[in-house]
Amino acid sequence: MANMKDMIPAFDLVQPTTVEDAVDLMKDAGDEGWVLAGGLDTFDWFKDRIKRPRVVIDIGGIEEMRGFRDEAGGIEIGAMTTLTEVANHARVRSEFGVLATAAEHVATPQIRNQGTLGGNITQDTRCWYYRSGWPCYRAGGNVCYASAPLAMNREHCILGRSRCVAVNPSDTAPALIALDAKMVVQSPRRRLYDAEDYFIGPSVDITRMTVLEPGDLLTQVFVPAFWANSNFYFEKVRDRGSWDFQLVSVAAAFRMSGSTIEDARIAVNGVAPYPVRLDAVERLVRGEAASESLQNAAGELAIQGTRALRHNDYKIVMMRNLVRRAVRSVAA
Amino acid sequence: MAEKLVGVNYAPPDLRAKITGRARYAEDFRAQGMVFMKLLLSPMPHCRVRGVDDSRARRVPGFIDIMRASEVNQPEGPTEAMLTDEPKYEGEPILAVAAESEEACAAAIEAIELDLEPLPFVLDPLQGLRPNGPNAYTEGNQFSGQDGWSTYKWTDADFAEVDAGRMPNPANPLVEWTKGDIEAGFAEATVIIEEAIVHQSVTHHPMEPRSTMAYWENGRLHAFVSTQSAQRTKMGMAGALEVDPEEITFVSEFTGGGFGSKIPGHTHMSLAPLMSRKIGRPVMHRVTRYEENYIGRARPGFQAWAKMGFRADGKCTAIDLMIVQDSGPYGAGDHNTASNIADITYTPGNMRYRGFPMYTNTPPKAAQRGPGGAQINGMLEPLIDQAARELNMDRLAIRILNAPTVEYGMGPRSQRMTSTRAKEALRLGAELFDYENKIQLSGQRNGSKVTGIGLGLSTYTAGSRGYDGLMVIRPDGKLYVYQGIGNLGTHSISDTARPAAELLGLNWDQVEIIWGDSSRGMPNSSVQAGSQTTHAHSRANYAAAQDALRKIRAIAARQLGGNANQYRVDNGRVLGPGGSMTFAQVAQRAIALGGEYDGHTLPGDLNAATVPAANMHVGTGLMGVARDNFGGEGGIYSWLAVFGLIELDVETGQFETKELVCATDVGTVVHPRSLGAQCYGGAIQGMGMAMSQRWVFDPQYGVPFANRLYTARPPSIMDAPRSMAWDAVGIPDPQTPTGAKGIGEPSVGAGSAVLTTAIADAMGGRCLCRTPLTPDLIVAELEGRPLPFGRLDQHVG
Amino acid sequence: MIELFRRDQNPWGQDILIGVSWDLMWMALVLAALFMVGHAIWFRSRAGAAHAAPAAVPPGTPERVVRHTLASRIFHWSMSAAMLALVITAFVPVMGLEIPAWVTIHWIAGVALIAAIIYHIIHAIGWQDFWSMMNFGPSFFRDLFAQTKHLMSASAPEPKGGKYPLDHRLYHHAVLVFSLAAVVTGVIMMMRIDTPFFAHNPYLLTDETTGVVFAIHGIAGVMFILLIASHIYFALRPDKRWLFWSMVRGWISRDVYAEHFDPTKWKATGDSSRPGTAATGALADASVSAPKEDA
Amino acid sequence: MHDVESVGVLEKKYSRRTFIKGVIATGATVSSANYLFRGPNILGAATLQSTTERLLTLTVNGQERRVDVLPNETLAMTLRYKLNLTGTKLGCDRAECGACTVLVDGVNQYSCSILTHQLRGRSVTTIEGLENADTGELSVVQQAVMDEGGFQCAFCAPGFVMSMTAMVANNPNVTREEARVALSGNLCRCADYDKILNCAMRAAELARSV
Repeated sequence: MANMKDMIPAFDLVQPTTVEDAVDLMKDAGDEGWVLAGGLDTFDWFKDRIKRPRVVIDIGGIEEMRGFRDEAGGIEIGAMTTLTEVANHARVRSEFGVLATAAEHVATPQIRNQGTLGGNITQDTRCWYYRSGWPCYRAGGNVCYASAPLAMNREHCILGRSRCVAVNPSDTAPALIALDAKMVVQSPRRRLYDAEDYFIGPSVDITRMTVLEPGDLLTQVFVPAFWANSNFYFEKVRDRGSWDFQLVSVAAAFRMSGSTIEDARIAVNGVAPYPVRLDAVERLVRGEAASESLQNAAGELAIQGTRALRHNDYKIVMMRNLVRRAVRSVAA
Repeated sequence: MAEKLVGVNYAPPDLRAKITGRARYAEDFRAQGMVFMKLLLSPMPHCRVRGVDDSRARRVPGFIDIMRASEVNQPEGPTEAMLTDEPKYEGEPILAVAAESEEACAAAIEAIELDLEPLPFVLDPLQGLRPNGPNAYTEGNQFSGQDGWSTYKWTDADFAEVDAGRMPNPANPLVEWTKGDIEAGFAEATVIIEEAIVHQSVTHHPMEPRSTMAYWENGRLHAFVSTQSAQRTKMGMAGALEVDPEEITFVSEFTGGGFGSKIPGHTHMSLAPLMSRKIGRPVMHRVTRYEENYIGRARPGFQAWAKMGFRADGKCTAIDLMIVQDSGPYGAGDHNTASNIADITYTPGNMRYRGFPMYTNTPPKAAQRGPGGAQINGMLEPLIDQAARELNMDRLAIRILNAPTVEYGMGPRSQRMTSTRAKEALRLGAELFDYENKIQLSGQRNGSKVTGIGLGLSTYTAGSRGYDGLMVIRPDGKLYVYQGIGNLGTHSISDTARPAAELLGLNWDQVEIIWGDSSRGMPNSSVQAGSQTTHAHSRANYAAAQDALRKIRAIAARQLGGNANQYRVDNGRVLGPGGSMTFAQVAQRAIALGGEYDGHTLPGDLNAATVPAANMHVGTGLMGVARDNFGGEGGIYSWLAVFGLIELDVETGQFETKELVCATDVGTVVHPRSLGAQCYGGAIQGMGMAMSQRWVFDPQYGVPFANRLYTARPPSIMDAPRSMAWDAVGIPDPQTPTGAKGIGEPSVGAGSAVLTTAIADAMGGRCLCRTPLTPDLIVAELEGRPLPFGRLDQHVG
Repeated sequence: MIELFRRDQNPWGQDILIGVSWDLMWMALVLAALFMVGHAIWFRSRAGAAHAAPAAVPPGTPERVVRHTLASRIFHWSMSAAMLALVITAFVPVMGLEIPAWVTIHWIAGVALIAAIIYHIIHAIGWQDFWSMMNFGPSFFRDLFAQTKHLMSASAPEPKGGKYPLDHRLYHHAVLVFSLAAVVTGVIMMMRIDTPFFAHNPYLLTDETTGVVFAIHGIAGVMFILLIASHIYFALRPDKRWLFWSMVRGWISRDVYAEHFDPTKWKATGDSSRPGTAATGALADASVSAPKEDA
Repeated sequence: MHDVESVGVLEKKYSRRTFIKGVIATGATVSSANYLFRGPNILGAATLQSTTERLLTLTVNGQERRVDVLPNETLAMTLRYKLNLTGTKLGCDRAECGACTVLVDGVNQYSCSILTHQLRGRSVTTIEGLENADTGELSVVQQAVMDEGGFQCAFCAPGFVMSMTAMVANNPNVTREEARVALSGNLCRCADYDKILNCAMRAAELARSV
């Protein structure tokens, strides 16, 4: 079969207007179904003619999955809310700034206008071996091309590898982990996941990035008020100022008491097949002032257990430096 | 007084079409019954097609026909064919399929079963030079028209030198030239700088992929093409299809950039006409970005060694340069140009050049804006700074000292230039940049950010001679200028008419530019490349305008009395001792007079290609038509001095370009805003080359991964400098009547140089001496981490 | 339509084998279930079948006949643990249940299995009756004939063998073949993942050869589903439960020995390390003799 | 009634539970009617007819256009090849260049990366829709580009102009740095970014004076 790209293969399109119907349609479609949210990840797969679902379930018409709902304990954001809406939302900006900042760092304005929060956190990895349609482990094959001795793996992982060395590309994912957000999944049973548990590594299932299995739909993201108005830090290192995914990014929330870090949540992305929450670093900084020595210790602790592939040793120092900077951001 | 046109900003006449959606690029044309064509690209970097089973494809609904390599011309040697049964790179077109819709094309191509025999392939040219390294062709790795194929390798001893980080001394270099006495030059030197250099290949990626639409009507081809040039591309297409050029209606009104990749059109533009001829239907070949990555050309990468000697006063006394070039499967000439430009930019007097152009199984290479020059200026400028540092010299002073004057001859034949204002450009730029104060900021640290100052000098060809101009003043009193050059966005179609219109004393609203459609007449023109056009066609049009002026005066004198020389033109009138006439009257008179006045007789020295174009307008008004016989001696080169300030974050390796200043020697400035845009645009392209654009292959399968925009990473608006300024020396070139030279090319090398030098400066003078300088390399270098690949490895990242 | 193999296109678009189809796993499970049910029915149908009379036990036969030394029992159970871990980590994720870090558990279990096998080979050659197990001479075919006859006809009693009766030997050989296949291919596959043993390199073999390796490993794995299922089935069957206990305790009672073995082919010995074996409790004896009553 | 036939493959696949024959039969009313029916709500039942009847009404540049659209068709393709609005360019077809940018309900989006069937009930503006159709008067952004002589090859121009249009509508007081961010989803390979920013600032100035 000869290689062909750039034309979307035919599919049937269904456009449900309620979560219930969407889940129902997904169940019917099973493995042959595909959920279309913002479409930025989807159309890439389709245009490369690698993913060829028979049925595409466009969830863009489900109003209950859009927008913000203020709740006593926090704010609920529909998974289909666009990243622009997230970045511009007054309460998100004022109370959960790290999420707004992360959303602002996604790709480009047009992508943010169309891309959704749910899509951003649920998107597939951009490992170029995998995305080229090569039959790697993640694609159901029996090899990881990206970790071969001479492979091109500058943008691959330094942590959490298990046969697959891809990284999670999401900008908002680490921010949501820093905010201790909860993911609401409907299938049709409704489940709640802590943000960091929503993402899974290849050792759990090498073909998926998140807990979502066929038939599961991420409907809302709930951001609890607990971390509202904390001191936030977000930084994303990338090659170009636009479009590019992170090389390494960090998102952090600090609750301060004077110059002492009372509590912290720190997550990095671009370093593992899933966004990594740095619990050990959080424990280290808790109850301390963000002195230079603490910044350095946090950085060093963060990179414990990292292991570079041929081309991505730099990520270790970049990750260390970003964690340092995150802690430095609350220095007196 | 008619308005002044030269040196004045204006909105180009095609701009309104461009921003209202009316501008039609090749893929915007439609024809009744139009069908689509798509290419089947080779999945392997080098293979032989043993068999093609298209039986399933032929049953795909909407399928029309297939075109195989056997149906197109197969040139001998390392020359590209439109389709091939021995692909030399992953992505080379094997066959073409026509179908009623693109979906059907895609389905049919997918249904084709290929039987391919994989063949050895080489990606990194240096690997191809290893004693047992692979060759890009089964027949060898060198080709000459006389001797055919042969194999050229270095020895293990050569590679021992390479691996030890030294410049090897291989026997029988493929290209070699020397000038002066290099030994003496180095003996004279106080400081010798030697570096190994890697410059990556870079895909052109113009915004518009090279689509073509074509149909035949009564034996006449109508072709809608994406090309930089127009008249010359039409001739190229006529040659490729073996048809009379006059049997082609060639349309290329707008082209979405080319940067050297569409100079005389391109190989694959003739496929749609061929397919259309085969199936008898109009054919749209919509080229996608993915295909563009493969068939769209790339700048050749270099692996090089440079050794430069400097006297205690900073004068460069010797250059020993050696370049291994990634020539792709079909060759490229960048390395030769690079050697000449190294010589003219740093004027060592004593130089040796050894070149090793190597075929590789990577997408084809072609000229890319400042070919050769952009690579070498970007890579050698940090070495100049190293010398300045070691000699404790000012970085600007050492450049001014080494910059050429018009006396210096370039290359082995010491070619002289028509004008050289490099030193003036450097001084002008320094003033504009406030160099004296800005250089004080070099190395200054603010938190994790360090300031780096970049500066560089770059040059490239900027003109050519001998083309034809064609224009008609019609009875409506307007001047119609017929342009055979292309319209790829440089504004040349109108810029080159402005000096002519000014000569004829016309206001701009009295001038109509006709371009992009051969049925309206295209005189013999230069290819739109090498920054020739502003020079070449302001001259050609000027010659035609002089011809028109002569005729206007003659008619006026005839009509109104007096001596023709006493008549002058202004505001669309000719005035003199006998009174005045409008151009409308002159045009009518010219038609009545016939002969040379309305083009019935043409000058004998016109190019044969101009004659049919002129004949289309015979009798429509007063014709100005002439060949550029202004003559001149020497190369036509323009110069760009560049200054910049960056802030490098030493913890992340990211940097921001705060300021960019360009100072240029282009002779007379024809269109300031356009010139500024060329300076900035080229510079940002060069900056993209230096900081982000890449070219990466999986070594196992020979497949490129930077095969789309987000992985190839051309610079975005966020990567552009925060503030920019430009100025021009403005001294006219003495050998051309308009005084103007082109500028498109040198800005790329300048932009690259400003970043390579600024980053090295921010890193305390450390030169990574490779591109692209991405955050990973910078942060790893700053943290003392080892380079993850061989010092000279190519196609990694 | 059940597919036997999974195929895909390599990066050059060539059709390559990448392994066995997981349909085979389900097929093996179904086959194993069918076998168990079939065997149970068959066994019941043969309730009144002929039995060879208990053999005359030579004088001096101990009360407890040693069948498996501690060394071989350690091998058996460590191998079982490794096998079970391997099969579970291999197939449970395919069924859709997540086992975190299954690859790591799988390869470590594989290494344990290799160690057990090496131990077993040395032990078998040096200390065990290697040649009786590996005997493929005329007696093997005599036993095969007698066993086949028994299976075909209710009147033909199950032939009695030496220490390793024919069915045990056949089972052992099947395990041997498939475990060696799994181990050899498994070692090759380990070169593609992160282990302390190899520099990771997926390109040591061509795409197609790699596919064959994966397919062999997969076939061996699927066969183990059948082998392990049938093994456990027999171990748990009341009529064979004495075998299970013999692997737990190491010995069989003299009565079991007399009933199931031909003393001329296997000369019973007692446990020299435990002179007091005869005094072991009644419960154990009851268990050991239980099959006799059931049968 | 063309119920079963028009439903085609989907009918067989999903059974009647997932959509409403009545909606399909009435055709034109589908987009508004789906809320009125009991049972699962399917937006745009025309989509369900996709295997046979794919006619869709799109609002483009203020006009209602009836067009036959495949389920897998992107807006860029519909505009360029069905509606002959070739001003919208395809530079990459992968949301990586911005040449295909159009406004959907005033928001700039990549038309290469949105299905036409997703645009039911929404209003699309392309580069052809900016000029005043009656007077030929240019929009403020277009006028700004004319004033500043923006763009070189201009293949990116329609996309940039659409992004600028959304930008000045959102914030006519935009700063140069904000404009840079607002336009960061459009690529210009001529890298004429300085002039483009001049156009953006001029457009904002014109917008403020309107």
